[in-house]
Amino acid sequence: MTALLAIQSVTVTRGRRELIAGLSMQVDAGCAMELRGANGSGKSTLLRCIAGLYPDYHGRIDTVDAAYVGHADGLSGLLTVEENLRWYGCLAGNEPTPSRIVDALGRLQAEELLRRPCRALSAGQRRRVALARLLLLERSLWLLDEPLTALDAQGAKLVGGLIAEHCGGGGAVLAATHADMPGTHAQTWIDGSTA
Amino acid sequence: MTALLAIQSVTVTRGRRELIAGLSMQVDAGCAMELRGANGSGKSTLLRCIAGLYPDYHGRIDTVDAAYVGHADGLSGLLTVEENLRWYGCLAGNEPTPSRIVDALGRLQAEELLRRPCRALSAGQRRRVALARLLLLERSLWLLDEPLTALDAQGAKLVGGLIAEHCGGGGAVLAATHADMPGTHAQTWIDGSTA
Amino acid sequence: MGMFRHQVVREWRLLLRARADALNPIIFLVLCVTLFAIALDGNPEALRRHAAGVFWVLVLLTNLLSLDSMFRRDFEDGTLEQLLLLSEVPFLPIVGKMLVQWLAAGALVVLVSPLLGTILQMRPEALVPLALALLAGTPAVSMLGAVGAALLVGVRRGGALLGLLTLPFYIPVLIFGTAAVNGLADGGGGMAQIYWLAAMSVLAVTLAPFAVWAALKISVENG
Amino acid sequence: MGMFRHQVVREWRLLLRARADALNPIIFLVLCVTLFAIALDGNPEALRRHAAGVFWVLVLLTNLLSLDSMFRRDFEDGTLEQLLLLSEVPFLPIVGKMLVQWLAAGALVVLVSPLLGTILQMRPEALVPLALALLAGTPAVSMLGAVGAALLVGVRRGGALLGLLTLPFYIPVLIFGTAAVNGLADGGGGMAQIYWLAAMSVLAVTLAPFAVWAALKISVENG
Amino acid sequence: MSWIKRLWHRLGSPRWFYEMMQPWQTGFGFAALVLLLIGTVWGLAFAPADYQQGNSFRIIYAHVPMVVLAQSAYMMLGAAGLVLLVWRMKLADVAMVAIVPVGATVTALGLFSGAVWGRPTWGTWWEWTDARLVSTLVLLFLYLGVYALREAIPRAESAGRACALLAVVGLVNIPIIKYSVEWWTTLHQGATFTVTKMAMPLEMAAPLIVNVLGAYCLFGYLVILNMRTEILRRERDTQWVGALREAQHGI
Ligand code: HEM
Ligand SMILES: Nc1ncnc2c1ncn2[C@@H]1O[C@H](COP(=O)(O)OP(=O)(O)OP(=O)(O)O)[C@@H](O)[C@H]1O
Ligand SMILES: Nc1ncnc2c1ncn2[C@@H]1O[C@H](COP(=O)(O)OP(=O)(O)OP(=O)(O)O)[C@@H](O)[C@H]1O
Ligand SMILES: [Mg+2]
Ligand SMILES: [Mg+2]
Repeated sequence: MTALLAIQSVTVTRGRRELIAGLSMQVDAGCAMELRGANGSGKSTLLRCIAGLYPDYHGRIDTVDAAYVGHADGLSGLLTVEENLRWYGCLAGNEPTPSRIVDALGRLQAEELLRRPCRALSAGQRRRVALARLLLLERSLWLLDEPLTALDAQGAKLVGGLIAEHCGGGGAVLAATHADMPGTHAQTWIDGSTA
Repeated sequence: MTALLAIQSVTVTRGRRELIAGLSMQVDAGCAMELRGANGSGKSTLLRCIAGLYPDYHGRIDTVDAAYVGHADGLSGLLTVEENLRWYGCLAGNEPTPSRIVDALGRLQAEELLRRPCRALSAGQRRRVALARLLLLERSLWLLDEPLTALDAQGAKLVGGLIAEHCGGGGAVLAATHADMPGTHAQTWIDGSTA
Repeated sequence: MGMFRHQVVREWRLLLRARADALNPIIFLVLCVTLFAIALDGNPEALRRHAAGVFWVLVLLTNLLSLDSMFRRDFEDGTLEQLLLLSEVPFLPIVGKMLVQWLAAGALVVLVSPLLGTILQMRPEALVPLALALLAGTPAVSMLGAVGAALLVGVRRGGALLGLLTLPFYIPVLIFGTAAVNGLADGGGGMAQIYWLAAMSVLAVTLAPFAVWAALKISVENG
Repeated sequence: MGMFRHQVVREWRLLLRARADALNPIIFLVLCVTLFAIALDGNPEALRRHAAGVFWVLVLLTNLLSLDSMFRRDFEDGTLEQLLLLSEVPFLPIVGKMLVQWLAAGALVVLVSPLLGTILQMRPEALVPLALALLAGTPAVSMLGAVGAALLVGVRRGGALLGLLTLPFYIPVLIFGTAAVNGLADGGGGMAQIYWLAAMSVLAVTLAPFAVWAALKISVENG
Repeated sequence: MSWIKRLWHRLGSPRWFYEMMQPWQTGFGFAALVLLLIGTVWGLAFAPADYQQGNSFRIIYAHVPMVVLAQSAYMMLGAAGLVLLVWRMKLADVAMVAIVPVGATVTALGLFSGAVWGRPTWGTWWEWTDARLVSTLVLLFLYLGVYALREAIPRAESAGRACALLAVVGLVNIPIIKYSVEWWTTLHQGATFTVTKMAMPLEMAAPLIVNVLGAYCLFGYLVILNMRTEILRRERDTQWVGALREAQHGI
């Protein structure tokens, strides 16, 4: 088993507050890990540390290049869904064919949205598109921050399927969540209060 | 039983698309109604119609002045939680005392956040503050758009308690949601697909 | 009135909280004036002759900039829709917002205008008329601009469109303002223009809040 | 290179999609020029003498405005953090963005400069030097400004701070630019200044992308 | 007064307007053609040349109709805006959509013709000190503003009301602009050039009057045409437009 993510006694701070103290964890290929903790315990911050978007931590984080879906969806409201996804594919180095884009959206049952400007999507539709992006990026580690937000039951099930499939193919997932997620095998709890 | 909200054969459109066709429903005092439907079916849009923030509908909506919590939290990131809440109280016509603000936050176990700028809150913390605002406004009808978003299990339970209490006191709640909400009695489904 | 006081306090706090925001318009104006002084240097005589006009144009641009972001943040974080829903006395909170905008981009400009006028080589006898004209005219600038800003808040564009919308309304202010300063400094008439500016400001202050409220409603419904 | 092309296409689309956005800088510039023409009326001679300086200042202000919103939307909707994470070839997408900004606020300005120069009563023989100086100088303006914009994108402030930050870098451009136009139009020297402007632009174009990338990283980590 | 009420009620029906305006459109179009032809030929070929300006004065036959129309069109735009804001009549929105491009074009052409005329008579294309010139330019900016605002707002109803608001506020502004600019020029050293009110002999004025009337007819024609097109566009999903399409194209 190769570890796609190994965290060794990591301490994360926000200003002078210590959010996470001495956390160690590991996510192996094939593992879908839930990151759990109360509101404000530092889940989002930890995911950003791993992605390289938040630098205030000590300790060691070994990881591969990951795909990250944060609270913000990263979709330009003025571009259509297709344009957004195509651009992301190009950005990551491989321009997706139109059919690949449609396929990825189809996996989230959102293929009708293809030509809609992202500004005109509902919250759940936007989330689906953001998740469809994962399928175009071909990164083995997925970092997901509350991926089920705004998704309906059917959407949640689809995401569960995607996660299971990604892990089955040797990928790994670390997902911060409050809801019970389909498709995950393990949980890591971050201790913490609301503050 | 007085109806705090009565919708009679309302048809809601977005551009030339018909989202909701001929919906009729009623929310009486004491009733906590879930608004259910697939992603993109028009729940958020309907709530905005009721609140008076979206005008493209036909039919009749009779309602009292409502308090609305949408996808956007309505908190100014540069102001502290206390400043935000105090301002909202004043806006609605009664300046809350500091202790009332603390109480309202306390009901959501967020009183430690009092002096934190809203910009520096986690997603769930921000949601708690937005919900605490409801307690300061004294409106009998609450319109909630996915109120449980980003809340942890304990937060969801607290919200359930608030809703039950509000309805017990003669108020009413209409909440769009995908998760099972504690504290609600009834559901209305909006038919619709993802598109 | 309690509401109004609170609105003003809130806006003022917001302004101070985004620390430099309160000073933004003034800093911008100082920069512009400096750039002009540099670009036109070597010919103080010409600069002097045109200083009033240049100053008024720069005040208008400064206001455009400050107005452009006036409602944006509130729109984006959802505060604006709450404000429309919850406000007990409709126009009042808007008036508070507009007042604070004027304090930062109008009143403050009046205060520093003698200094900036001097940088622009204005004659000493033109400085009081300049302040007077600004005092009479900037409320109209703020109020009219706020209508445009409210119309455009959901539109996600830079200030250019706002400029296009407000320009026709600003031109009378520019003309009266320049004429007033030059007239008074030359010892000729000029008070008439000041009265005109003041009349426009009074008109704008009374009517603009309604237009802004209507415009904000349109923008929020559109978002 | 495919990536670069795509970045440019995306930026260009974004620009056109927010339809007027592409024309925003130009519209703004035209408005400013109009205001100046009105404010400085009655003395075409004086206007003519200063036109080059006025024009350069207005170009700088226009760029400030356009740069200010350059990264903002991408920052707010989370596109920027994705870009930093996903970009296969680091600086390339940024270069695409900067190129498009320059096209809208630099190249387009060069194209319409003869018209605007005429409005500002510039002599016909000054129009070619003006376009030349703008062509040589605006890349430096765009590139330097982009660094400032990248540093300030998370800071949620208006353009004033950006102005304060970039002003020291813009002053040489302003001085060389004005001198070049006036010198060439008078038949004296002026090419030396053009070369200087071009050298600054080349330097800025080579170095700025790195600085912008670093600045964006800082901003996103801060957000 | 019941017929007013009935008319008002009917104006709420786009279909009624579409069908009712068909003959008016034809009538205005025909009248415009005839009047403009007569006025132009008369003015260019038969009216006497000006004793000072020679033949260049003949631009008047294009210039004056256009600048007069430019202002009237804005009045109508503002009026339509007011109707939309107060009574929310959809037809007023359609009218605004129809008037703006025509008004803007006419204003631009008026500016252009004036500038072309200014070159031989005043020796300059443009003069920032002249009240009429500047206020016409501002009028153009008002039109462009209304146009750009509509373009900028995606939701059609919002766009309509926003434009109406702007147009109405602009209406208030027009006298202020005129007054400010006129006063301002008299304050500075006397305006170098002014558009003088020339007392014209009848044989010069008559073709002008004919052309002004023709221009109004052309305006009527274009606005009605635009309105009817816009109605078709907005009602494209309705049955009656479908039937119309079928009748015309057999699809
Ligand atoms: C760009 C330049 C010009 C503009 C914007 C302009 C604008 C106007 C305007 C706004 C009017 C008033 C229409 C009304 O009465 O409501 C007008 C009328 C007139 N203009 Fe011009 N004009 C321009 C150049 C000229 C020139 C060069 C001449 C001739 C020397 C001229 C001759 C006239 C005449 C004869 C009238 C109508 C008579 C009158 O109202 O007294 N215009 N123009
Ligand atoms: N600004 C907009 N312009 C045009 N269409 C929009 C806009 N916002 C939403 N829509 C469309 O309207 C429909 C209803 O959206 P709405 O946000 O009401 O859905 P919802 O039921 O709240 O969905 P979700 O569960 O995803 O939040 C969707 O199909 C969406 O694509
Ligand atoms: N920009 C910020 N500046 C300062 N403190 C912040 C900032 N963002 C978050 N915090 C604080 O850091 C802590 C952790 O925030 P984080 O967003 O990581 O929590 P979380 O576990 O994701 O919570 P949630 O379940 O609510 O999303 C919280 O206490 C929060 O108040
Ligand atoms: Mg979080
Ligand atoms: Mg929704």
